[in-house]
Amino acid sequence: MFDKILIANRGEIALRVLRACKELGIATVAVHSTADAEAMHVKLADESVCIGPPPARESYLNIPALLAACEITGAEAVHPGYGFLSENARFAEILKDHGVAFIGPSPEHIRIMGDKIEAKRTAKRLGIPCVPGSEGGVSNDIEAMKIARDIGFPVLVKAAAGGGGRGMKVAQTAEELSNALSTARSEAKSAFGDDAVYLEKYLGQPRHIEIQVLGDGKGDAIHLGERDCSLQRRHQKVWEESPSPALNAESRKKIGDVVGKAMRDLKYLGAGTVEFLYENGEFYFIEMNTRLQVEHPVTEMVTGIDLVNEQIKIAAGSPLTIKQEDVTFSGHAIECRVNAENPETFTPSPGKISYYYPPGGLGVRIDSAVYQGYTIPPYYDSLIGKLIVHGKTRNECLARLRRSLDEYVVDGIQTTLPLFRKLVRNPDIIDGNYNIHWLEKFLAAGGMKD
Amino acid sequence: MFDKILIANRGEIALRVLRACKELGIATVAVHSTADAEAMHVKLADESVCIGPPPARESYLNIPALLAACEITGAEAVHPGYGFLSENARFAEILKDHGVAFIGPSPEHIRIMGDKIEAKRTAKRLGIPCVPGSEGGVSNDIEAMKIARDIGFPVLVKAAAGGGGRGMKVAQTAEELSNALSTARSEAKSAFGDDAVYLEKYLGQPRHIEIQVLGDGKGDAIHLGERDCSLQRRHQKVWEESPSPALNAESRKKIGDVVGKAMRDLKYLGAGTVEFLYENGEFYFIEMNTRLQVEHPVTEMVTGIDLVNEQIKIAAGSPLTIKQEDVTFSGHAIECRVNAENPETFTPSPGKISYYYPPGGLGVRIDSAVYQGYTIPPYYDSLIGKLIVHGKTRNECLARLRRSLDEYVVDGIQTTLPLFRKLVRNPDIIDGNYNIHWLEKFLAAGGMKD
Amino acid sequence: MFGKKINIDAALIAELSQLLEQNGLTEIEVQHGTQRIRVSRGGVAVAAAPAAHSTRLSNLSATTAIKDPGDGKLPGSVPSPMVGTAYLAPEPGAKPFIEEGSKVKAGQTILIVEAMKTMNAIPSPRAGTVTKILVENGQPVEYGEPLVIIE
Amino acid sequence: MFGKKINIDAALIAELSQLLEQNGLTEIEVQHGTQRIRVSRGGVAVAAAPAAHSTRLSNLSATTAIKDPGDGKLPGSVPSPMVGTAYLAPEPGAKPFIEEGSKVKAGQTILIVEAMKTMNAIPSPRAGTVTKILVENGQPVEYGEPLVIIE
Repeated sequence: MFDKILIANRGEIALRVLRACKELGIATVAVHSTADAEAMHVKLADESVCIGPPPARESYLNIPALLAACEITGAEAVHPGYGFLSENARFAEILKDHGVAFIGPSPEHIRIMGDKIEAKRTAKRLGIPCVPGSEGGVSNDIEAMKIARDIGFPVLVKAAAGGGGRGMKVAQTAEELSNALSTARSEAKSAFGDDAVYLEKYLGQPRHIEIQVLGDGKGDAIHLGERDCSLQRRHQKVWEESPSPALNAESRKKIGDVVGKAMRDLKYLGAGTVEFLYENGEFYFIEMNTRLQVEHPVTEMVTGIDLVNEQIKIAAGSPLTIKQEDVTFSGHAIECRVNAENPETFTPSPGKISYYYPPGGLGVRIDSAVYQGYTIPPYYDSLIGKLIVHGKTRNECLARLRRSLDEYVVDGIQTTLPLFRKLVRNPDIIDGNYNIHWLEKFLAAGGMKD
Repeated sequence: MFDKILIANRGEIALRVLRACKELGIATVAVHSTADAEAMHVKLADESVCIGPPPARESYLNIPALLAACEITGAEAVHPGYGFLSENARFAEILKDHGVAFIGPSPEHIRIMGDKIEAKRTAKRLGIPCVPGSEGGVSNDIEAMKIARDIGFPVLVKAAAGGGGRGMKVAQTAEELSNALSTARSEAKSAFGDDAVYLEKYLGQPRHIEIQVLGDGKGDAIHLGERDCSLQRRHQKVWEESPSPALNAESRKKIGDVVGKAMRDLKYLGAGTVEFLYENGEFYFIEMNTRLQVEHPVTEMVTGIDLVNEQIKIAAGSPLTIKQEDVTFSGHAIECRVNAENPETFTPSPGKISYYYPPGGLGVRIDSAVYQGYTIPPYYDSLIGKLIVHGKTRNECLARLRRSLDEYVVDGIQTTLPLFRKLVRNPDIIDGNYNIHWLEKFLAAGGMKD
Repeated sequence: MFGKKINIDAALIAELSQLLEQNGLTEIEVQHGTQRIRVSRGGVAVAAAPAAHSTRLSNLSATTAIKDPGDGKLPGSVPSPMVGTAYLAPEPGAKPFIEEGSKVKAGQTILIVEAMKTMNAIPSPRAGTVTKILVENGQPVEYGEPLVIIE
Repeated sequence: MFGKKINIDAALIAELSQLLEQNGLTEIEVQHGTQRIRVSRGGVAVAAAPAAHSTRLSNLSATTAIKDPGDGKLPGSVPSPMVGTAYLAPEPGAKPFIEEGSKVKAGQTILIVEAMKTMNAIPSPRAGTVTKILVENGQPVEYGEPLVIIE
C-alpha cells in the first residue's frame, strides 16, 4: 500500500480523497494555487505545497509543478480527482515515467475513451449497445430508407462534416425521410461545403443512465449498478439518483452484466463510468468516463462501498476484494449539487460565506469543502457542496431530502438550494417522471418563478 | 396519522424528533424555556411556545404548561424524547385524559419498569434472564453455601436493608463464603440495625449490552439487535456501538428472541430497551427503559430503520410494518456523545460556541442542535452533539471515526472530543476488549495525560 | 423559505391594508408555503400569530438575536406567568376588567389566563394607569408574553 | 490536536534553544503526534518545515487568516517562480551565487530551483544588495515562497 498520496485537485473532491486516505492510514499531500491557501483540503492535509498562481493552467493543470511537488514531498501516488488532469493520458504517463503511481486507469484506456470515435468503436467491439446508424455517408434516398427501416423511426439525418446542430434534421416517419434528407443535404452543403449526410436513430425523450464499474486491470471487473443523471442544465448534471426510477432489477442486471463483461474483456483498471442514453427500454452508449465522478456518492450510499478506498487499493496493485455477487443495492439515494450560483440565472456567485449550517441526522451526508468564513474564489467551478440523502425507499429518501434542504443554510452568497427546494416538491420529480430535457423545459417555463 | 405533534423536550433529541415529523409531513410544535428561545428546535419548528423560565421543573417538567401548550396549538400527540417527562406515567395518563396521544408505552408499563423490584419480577415472569440469587434473606451458612453452589462463585453477600455499598462482600470461592457472610452480617447490623443478608451472583467484569425493541401494543413485537454501552463514566454512557464486539450472530439471535417473545407477551407498545449485564456468555437483566434512548442512532445505522418514525406510526395506531425476519444487520456503527465538558475533569463548560465545524463525508452522521454562535445554557445536561459513524466492518468504522473526530471543531467551549480522540486510538478499544469498569480505570490511571 | 432572508413585500402589505379598509376588517392573514403576512388594525402590531413565532434559520446569521415578544422586556409591561388563553372579562359579554386608560391598584385582577380548564386571575403587579392592552380577548399567550402596559 | 488552539510551550522552546547551542546545531525539530516544534538558528524563522505547512483547522476560527510564507509579501523579497528544490551554488562545493551583503545586478542569477531534473536559474528582478538569504541549500520551496531579500 502507498505511504503517501498527493491529491492533485481542490474543493470537495480533494477533501473526499483526503478522507479516504486518512481512513486507510495514508499520509496526504495537498497541492494548491495561491487562491486556495485557506482551503479545507489544505488545512486538513498532512503536508501542503503551493504549486502556482490562481489560473488552473498555471497550477492545477501545471504538470511540471505537480511532479516537482511529488519530488519534494516523496509522494508515491497521485489521485487526480475529477476534472483537471484526471483524464489526461500524458499526465498518467509522465507520472509513471517518474515512478509515481497514477490512481486511475492505464494511459491507453484514458486515450481510447477520450476519443469519441475510438470510444464508440471500442464499446461496439466489447458488446456495449450503441446508437444504431448508417456508419458512414448515405448516398441516396433508397439506401437511406433501407437503413432507416432497419434502425426504426424516428431517425436523425446528420451532416457528416457537421457540428453545432447545423445540417441536422429529424424524420419522425418514413414519409418525412425524403424531405429531411434533402433539407439536411442543402444545409450541409451551404454550411460546410459538403452535402454528405449519415443516419442515426433519433432519441426524443431519453434518460441519462450510467453504470459504475471497478476493475483490477488484470481481467476482473464488477459493476455497481446505475445512476440516473437525467436532470441536467446545459449538459451539467444537477441531481443524480440511484436506483433509476426507470429501471427494475432485471434491466439493471442485464445492462450491468453487459458492462461488467466488457470491462473484464478490456482489462479495465480502477473506477469508471459507462454512460448511456436510455429510451423505450434500450440503452445507447454515449461515452465512458475513466475517473471518479462527482455523483459517485449515490452509488456509495446504496452499495455501502467506498469507491475512493477501492480506487486506491486497486492502484496499489491489490485485486478486487468485492465479487459481483457481494454487491447488493439497499434503499435509495439522491445527490443535489449545490453550486454558488443564482438559482434562476445560474450566474456564478463567488464570495465569502457569512454563515454556514449543513443539515444532519439519519441518512444525510454532506460532501463539501466550504466552511463559515471561507471565501469562494472566482477562478474555479461553482460546486460548493453535495447533499446526498439515503432512505429505505425513494419516498423516504425524497421526504428526507426535502427536510434537509430546508435545514441547509448558506449565507453571504447565492446558491442553487432554492432550485432543489422546488424540484423536491415537483410532481414529475416525485413520480420519477423526467428525461434529459425536463429541467431545461421546467426552467424555460418559469418553474423557479411560481 | 397525527397532523400536529408537540415535542416536549429540547436539544438534539427535540431536533431528532422534529426531523422525523418533517419527513412524515406532520406539523411540529416546539416548546421551550426562556433560556432556549434561540434553540435550533425552536427555529425549525412550525410553531413554538415558551412554557416557562429556565429551571426544568418550571418548564420542561411543568405538566400544566405542556398541556396548555397542547391546548392552544391543537397538538394531537406529544413526543417526550428522553429524560424529562419521558418515563413519567402520570404525564402519559394526564395526556390521555385530555385526549392527547403520548408517543410512548402505556402508563402501566412505564410504571412497572420504573419500579426496580416490580421490573425484575416482571422480567423473570416473561422469561428474561435475571441475576440469580437467594430471593430473600439467608438464615444460616449451610443454606448460603447450598445457594452459592447453585448460582456459582463468585457470589455477592448483600445486606437486605443495605444500600450504598455498605454490608456488601464478595466471596470468590467456597472457602471465602463463611467469612464474607459474617463480615457482611456484622456490617449490616452496625449500619442498619439488621443483620439479614442475601446472596446474588457476583459479576466482576461485565459488559453493558442492551436490546432495542419495538412493539405495537397488540401483541406484536420485534427486536433490533443489541448495543454495547460498556464504556461508561459514573454510570453515564459515553460511547456506544452495535454490534457488540462480544456477541456473535447466534448469541444475538438467542437473547433477541427471548426479549422479542417477552415483549409480545407483555403487549409492549412503542420503542423500548431491555438492558443487561453480560459476562461469560450469560445475560443478566438490569432494567428496561420505556422510551427512546440517546444511543438509538447506532441501531438505526446498522438496521436502516428510523426508530422515531416507527414510534410515531405505532402511537398513531399502526401495526408494526417490519417483521422480525425483515430486520437485517449491516456493518458496524459507533456513537460518541460529545459533551460540553472538560475532557479530563468532566466539569461542565457552558458558553458560546465561537466556531463550529462538523465532520462530513461517507458514513458520518451528526445529531446535534448546536450551531455557530449558539450559547449553551448552564441549566440543562451537557450533551451538545452525537457523532455516529458507520462502516462495513468494525475496523472501517474505527478508521472513519478517527478521521471524523479529527475533523470536528467546536471552539469557545471545552468538549469531550479529546477523550474520544484518545479512545479511538487505544489498543483495548480497537480490540473491543473493554467492560463497564474500563473507562473509569483508564481515567484513574491518567489515560488522558499521556 | 429557510436559508433566505425574510423579504418584506411592502407592496403586498399596502394592498392588504387597502383590502382591510375596503372590507371593514380588522385583520387579514395570508400564508403561502412558509411565508406568512398578517395585517391588522386595532390589535397589537406583531409580525406573526402569537403562538406561532416563525423565528427562522435565517436568524442564525443575524448579528443580534431577534427578540421574542416573550421576553417581557417592554417597559412597564406585565408578562404572562403561564401558557394559556387570555380573557379580558370575567365571562363572555361581561365588562372587561380593565380598559386602556384605567387606573389600577396593585393586586387588582387585570385579566384571566385559562390553562387546563382553570381560570387564573392575573393581578396587577403595581398601582398605575393601563396605557396599552397588548392581547385580544381569547388570544393564546406564551409564558412571559407581555399582556398589558401599566405606567 | 485539531480543534484546539496551538499552545506555545515557551519553556520547551527555551530548552530546545539551549540544546541547539550546546550541541552546536542549527536546527532541532521535535514532533509528538500532531504537534511539532522546530527551532533553528541562521535559517528563516518559519513555524514548520517549508514543504509541510501544518495550517490546522484551529485557524478556521482565527479572525485574521494566518499568512502562508508562500504569500511572497515580505518587503523586498524575491518569490520562487516554481515548486522545486533551491540550490545556492551552481554545483556541489562551488562558490554560492550570492552571499548576504552581495551587490547584485538585475538579471544576475541569484540561485537555482531544480524541478523535474531541470536546473532553473533564478535571475534577480532588480539591482540591489542581498540583505537576507531565506532558504538553505537543497531546501524544497513552494511556488511564491520568498527566496532572498534584495534591497
